[in-house]
Amino acid sequence: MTATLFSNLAIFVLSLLVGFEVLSKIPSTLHTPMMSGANAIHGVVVAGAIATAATVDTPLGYVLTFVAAAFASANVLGGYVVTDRMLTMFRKPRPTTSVPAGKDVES
Amino acid sequence: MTATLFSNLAIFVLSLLVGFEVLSKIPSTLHTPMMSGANAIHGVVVAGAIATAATVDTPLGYVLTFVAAAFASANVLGGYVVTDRMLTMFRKPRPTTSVPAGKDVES
Amino acid sequence: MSTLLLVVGLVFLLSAILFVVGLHQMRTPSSARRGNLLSAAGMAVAIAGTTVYAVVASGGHAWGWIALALGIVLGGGFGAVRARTVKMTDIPQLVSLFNAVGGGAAAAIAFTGFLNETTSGRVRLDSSIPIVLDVIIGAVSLAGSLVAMGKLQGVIPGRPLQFPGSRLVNTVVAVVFVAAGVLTIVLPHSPVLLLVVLIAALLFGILMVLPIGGADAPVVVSLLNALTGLAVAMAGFVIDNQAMIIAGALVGSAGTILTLQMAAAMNRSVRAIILGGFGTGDAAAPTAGPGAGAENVRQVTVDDVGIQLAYAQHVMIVPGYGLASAQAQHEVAELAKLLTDHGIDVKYAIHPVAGRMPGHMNVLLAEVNVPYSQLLQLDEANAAFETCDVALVIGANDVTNPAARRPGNPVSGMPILNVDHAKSIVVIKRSMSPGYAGIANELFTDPKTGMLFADAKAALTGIITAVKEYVAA
Amino acid sequence: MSTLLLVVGLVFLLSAILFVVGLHQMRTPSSARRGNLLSAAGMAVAIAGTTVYAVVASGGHAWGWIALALGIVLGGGFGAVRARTVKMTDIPQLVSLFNAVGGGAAAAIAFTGFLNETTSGRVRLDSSIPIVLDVIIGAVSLAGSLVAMGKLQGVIPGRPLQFPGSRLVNTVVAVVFVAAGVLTIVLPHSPVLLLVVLIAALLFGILMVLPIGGADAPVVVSLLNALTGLAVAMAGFVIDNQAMIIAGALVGSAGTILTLQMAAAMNRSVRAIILGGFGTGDAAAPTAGPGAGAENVRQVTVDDVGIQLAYAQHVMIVPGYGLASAQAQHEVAELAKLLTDHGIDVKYAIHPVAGRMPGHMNVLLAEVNVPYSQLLQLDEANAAFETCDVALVIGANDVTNPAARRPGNPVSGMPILNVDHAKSIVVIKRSMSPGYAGIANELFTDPKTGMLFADAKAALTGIITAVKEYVAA
Ligand SMILES: NC(=O)c1ccc[n+]([C@@H]2O[C@H](COP(=O)([O-])OP(=O)(O)OC[C@H]3O[C@@H](n4cnc5c(N)ncnc54)[C@H](OP(=O)(O)O)[C@@H]3O)[C@@H](O)[C@H]2O)c1
Ligand SMILES: NC(=O)c1ccc[n+]([C@@H]2O[C@H](COP(=O)([O-])OP(=O)(O)OC[C@H]3O[C@@H](n4cnc5c(N)ncnc54)[C@H](OP(=O)(O)O)[C@@H]3O)[C@@H](O)[C@H]2O)c1
Repeated sequence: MTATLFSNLAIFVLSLLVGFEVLSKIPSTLHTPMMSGANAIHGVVVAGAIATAATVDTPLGYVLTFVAAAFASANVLGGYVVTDRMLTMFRKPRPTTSVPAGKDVES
Repeated sequence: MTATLFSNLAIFVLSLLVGFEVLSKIPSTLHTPMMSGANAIHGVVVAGAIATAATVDTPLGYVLTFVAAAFASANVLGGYVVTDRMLTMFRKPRPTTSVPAGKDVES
Repeated sequence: MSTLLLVVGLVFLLSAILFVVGLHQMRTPSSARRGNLLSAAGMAVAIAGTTVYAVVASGGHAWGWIALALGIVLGGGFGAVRARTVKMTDIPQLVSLFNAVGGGAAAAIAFTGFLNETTSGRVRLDSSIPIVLDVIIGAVSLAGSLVAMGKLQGVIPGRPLQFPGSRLVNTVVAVVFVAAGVLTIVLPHSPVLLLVVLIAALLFGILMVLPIGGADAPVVVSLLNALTGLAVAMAGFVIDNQAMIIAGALVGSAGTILTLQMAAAMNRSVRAIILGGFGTGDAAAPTAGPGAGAENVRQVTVDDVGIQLAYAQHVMIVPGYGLASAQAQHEVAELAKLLTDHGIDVKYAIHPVAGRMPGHMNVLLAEVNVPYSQLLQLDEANAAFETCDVALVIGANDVTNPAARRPGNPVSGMPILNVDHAKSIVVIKRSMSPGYAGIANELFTDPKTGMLFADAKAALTGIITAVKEYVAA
Repeated sequence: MSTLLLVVGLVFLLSAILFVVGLHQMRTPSSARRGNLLSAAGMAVAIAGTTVYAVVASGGHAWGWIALALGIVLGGGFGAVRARTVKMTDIPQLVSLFNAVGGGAAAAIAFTGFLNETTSGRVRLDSSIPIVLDVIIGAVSLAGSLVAMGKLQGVIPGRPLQFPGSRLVNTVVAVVFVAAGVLTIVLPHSPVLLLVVLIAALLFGILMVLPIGGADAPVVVSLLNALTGLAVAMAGFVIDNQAMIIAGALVGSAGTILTLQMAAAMNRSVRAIILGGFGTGDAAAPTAGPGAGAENVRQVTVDDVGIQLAYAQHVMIVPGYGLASAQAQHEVAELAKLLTDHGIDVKYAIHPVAGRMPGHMNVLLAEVNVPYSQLLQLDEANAAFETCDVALVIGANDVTNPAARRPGNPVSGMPILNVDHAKSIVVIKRSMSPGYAGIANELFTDPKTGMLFADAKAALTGIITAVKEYVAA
């Protein structure tokens, strides 16, 4: 028991450290996509829903499993999709479009 | 057995990840002190020498323990001392100077 | 079996690597999208591993699997559809909603885990403690995120909602869930107690976010996002799933860092936001910039400016005396060329009295062969500011001071460059100290304005390096 | 007992946190020292935890503890004393030595662990595999670091040492240790085989570093440093010590990142370095005395230089290895202060690989309290040379050599300081003899350049006196 507990604690602490280090100095432009991306990652809670599904055997258990599954899937699927959508905005504008616009303005 | 093995592997992998993230974008000024500081950290091998000391019971074992202990202690003690000595060279810049520029440019 | 455990464990480590590399790549716009996809791949791996293990190891009842499938279809469908159809401007609300349900799921899992406990005696600490923590954090995150969403959406009024004695109520609620939580841990197995914890925590989440102003909502959502991460990690402890522990902890800490950075970028302190929420009176944000009047100044780094420029379409450079005294004309030209080479439209806004002699700026820029076509005089320039993405003010001050439009001050009536009409503004100067006219410039405290406190030359060199980084990719 | 195990484990996690926070703080000069102390604290914690566990759990024989104590006293004493007394410029050698012994210790531990195996049959894979990896990596790191140290110290010639068929020999040696390693793992317990692995690995380490040029030695040391980290992590697997696994892995990956950054700063690719050294063509024998190649050299006196400086507006000081070896940093600072006090703008152009270790010049100048703001890194400096009246080159050579812009010579492709863009140039060195890369420098024969042949310290003292006269007048 203590072995598993330690193992999990070590994994927890080290992952916290990775998290602290991985997000240093993000340009403010990316703050929102970043938040959304992180939000998608904790959608991993769907794994918990799956594991739970295998353990329940009461009506209440089934209901809770359903709730957990529905919530978690919304989080994970929606999270990744919306993040991806936001990030598609970071394509560089093609010069062909931008330059004429500039001309219009000055003339 | 597999439990311990997995636990250690997980710790190993996550520590690798922390290491990769923790040293991003270091001003070249700090390269040598950094190398020296990291060098001191693997002086933790002295812990191995200690653990070994408790397990040996043959002349050869004693010799190897001695070697391990001597090497490891030189690494850990010398490593930290020399790093500290190098770093005493870095004093806080006075705020009056246009340090923000310096900072921005370096980072 | 135990080898299966090892294999699944290794699969989880693989997913961990994918998550981290993904997050790492999301730090740069050019690779951000790929990073998100990598993290999605990590998610797929983690889910696959869990599924295999769950099926092989425990099996379970048909109804459990049906409930799961139903939930996944409905929840996943809803999430995916909303994510595709939401208006760009409504994205924060949606993220907040996804965060809420994430916390809810974590709480539900912990609760189920507690119900599954067969013992009639005290539940083992190494499962009861994470269960209680999970329920508390998850519930706070669920309720809080929903309120924040309401504020962002405008359903709930954005202004801080206080009621007399709210402080007291908060404390009571907090005491309740802490006490109930402790009892749940120490007393014999009792779902009712855990239910009390759940309800109290939900209440607390609502009361926590209600008094927070809508402007601060994004920061709060980010904070609750980090909390959900921790809740998920706790859930991982409950069902001994390492993928959840890793990913949850990652989000927990990364989300915290992100929250701090967001708050800093808005020049607010997280403490002030939350405590302000708790009715201790909204603390004035900490002073950001050097020198006087720096209270509500937003500082930026060369990286921020670099990225802003690299992704702009129309950039206006506003040179002033500072550019001359820093002798940074070469750097300016180099930056302009760099941007133009990457298809960005760059123009200079030349104020007749910028600098210290008439035509000072023209002379300076001619010296480094800036083509005349790029130099806009006052009127052209003011027209161009209307469609300008980034106005880069370099060592100019008085000639940009909106105070000139008002009577009764040293620059009153001086025709100025309408820099404040640009979409966003960056000002490079060494401090908040005033220019020739010796008066403060409200442009510097404009929310659209980012101040880069540095010598013009050094700053430009840094910006050039930064821009190269971003356009290179 | 198992609770003791848990407690020790938590202690190790604490040390892990201290290591990481320490490394994090070491990234910024202002907090670097504190960071190193934090990491030292982590080390203390890890050692304490291990000791307690070793004593309580295993006990061991008196002789083992005596051997340990003896080793700690002797090794630790040696390390501490050398660390205190070493000359600043010899630090890279010392770090290399410490790295070597670290690798050696890891290998010794693995070897002991293998000897301790009581089985006569095949050793369990989860201990035999890390043992073999540890011995290989540790031995390579030990031997390689010693050779690198020799090169930095000058005991072993710095130029790439190749001998016909070296490639073949390398391959053979590699095959030997791989084969022996595999056999050690699959065959019944046999220390002799492991000894073969050890010896072959040592040989490989030597052969790997010998052909690498001395200029690349720092990068190689950093790489071997990362390797030692991995060896230590492996040792951690062997004796199931998590502190060693964590710290070792940390150094393994962090050291790798650091190596890549160092190589980039010297404009070398790690691959290129390992596959063959700096300046593949051998260095021309240094020519002694001002005579050689001095035909079209314009020599100047301290007075000439003094007057030039006294009437300049922007002065750039370009320090190099010569300044370090002349120990003239105090004189430089004094001269700079003298000029600044008289309204002359003085900056230092810092090349990342000027001197003999990365950051050598920063260390040197920090020693005499030169404010950071005056130290320009490569890009800033090159921008500044465009408007610089006098560039004062003090004991720098390769880092200013325009030949680097042309292919086909030892410095080709190295980013250099554009000293030749300054309006006028003064070079202080004792002769026309070449620098580290062993090639002539056309900057010295540039008509804009005046050569002041003298020891840097003496020359600067003279210049200071001269400047005082002219600014006084
Ligand atoms: N053009 C003419 O014929 C003429 C003649 C006489 C007077 N004037 C007056 O001069 C002013 C010109 O307006 P302006 O906006 O061009 O200049 P300004 O208002 O005088 O402001 C110049 C700004 O540049 C900053 N600066 C100075 N050195 C710098 C450096 N090295 N790096 C970065 N920033 C630096 C200063 O702020 P920090 O100190 O914080 O860096 C200062 O606020 C007007 O008031 C005009 O009436 C013009
Ligand atoms: N920084 C690193 O990490 C590192 C590590 C290893 C190698 N390197 C290499 O070292 C070189 C560094 O370039 P560098 O320009 O700094 O140094 P350099 O190219 O080695 O030239 C140093 C010059 O200083 C002169 N000098 C020596 N002692 C002097 C004294 N007492 N007074 C005045 N002058 C003296 C020498 O000329 P005289 O003999 O005529 O006086 C020599 O030409 C580069 O090639 C770099 O790749 C760097």
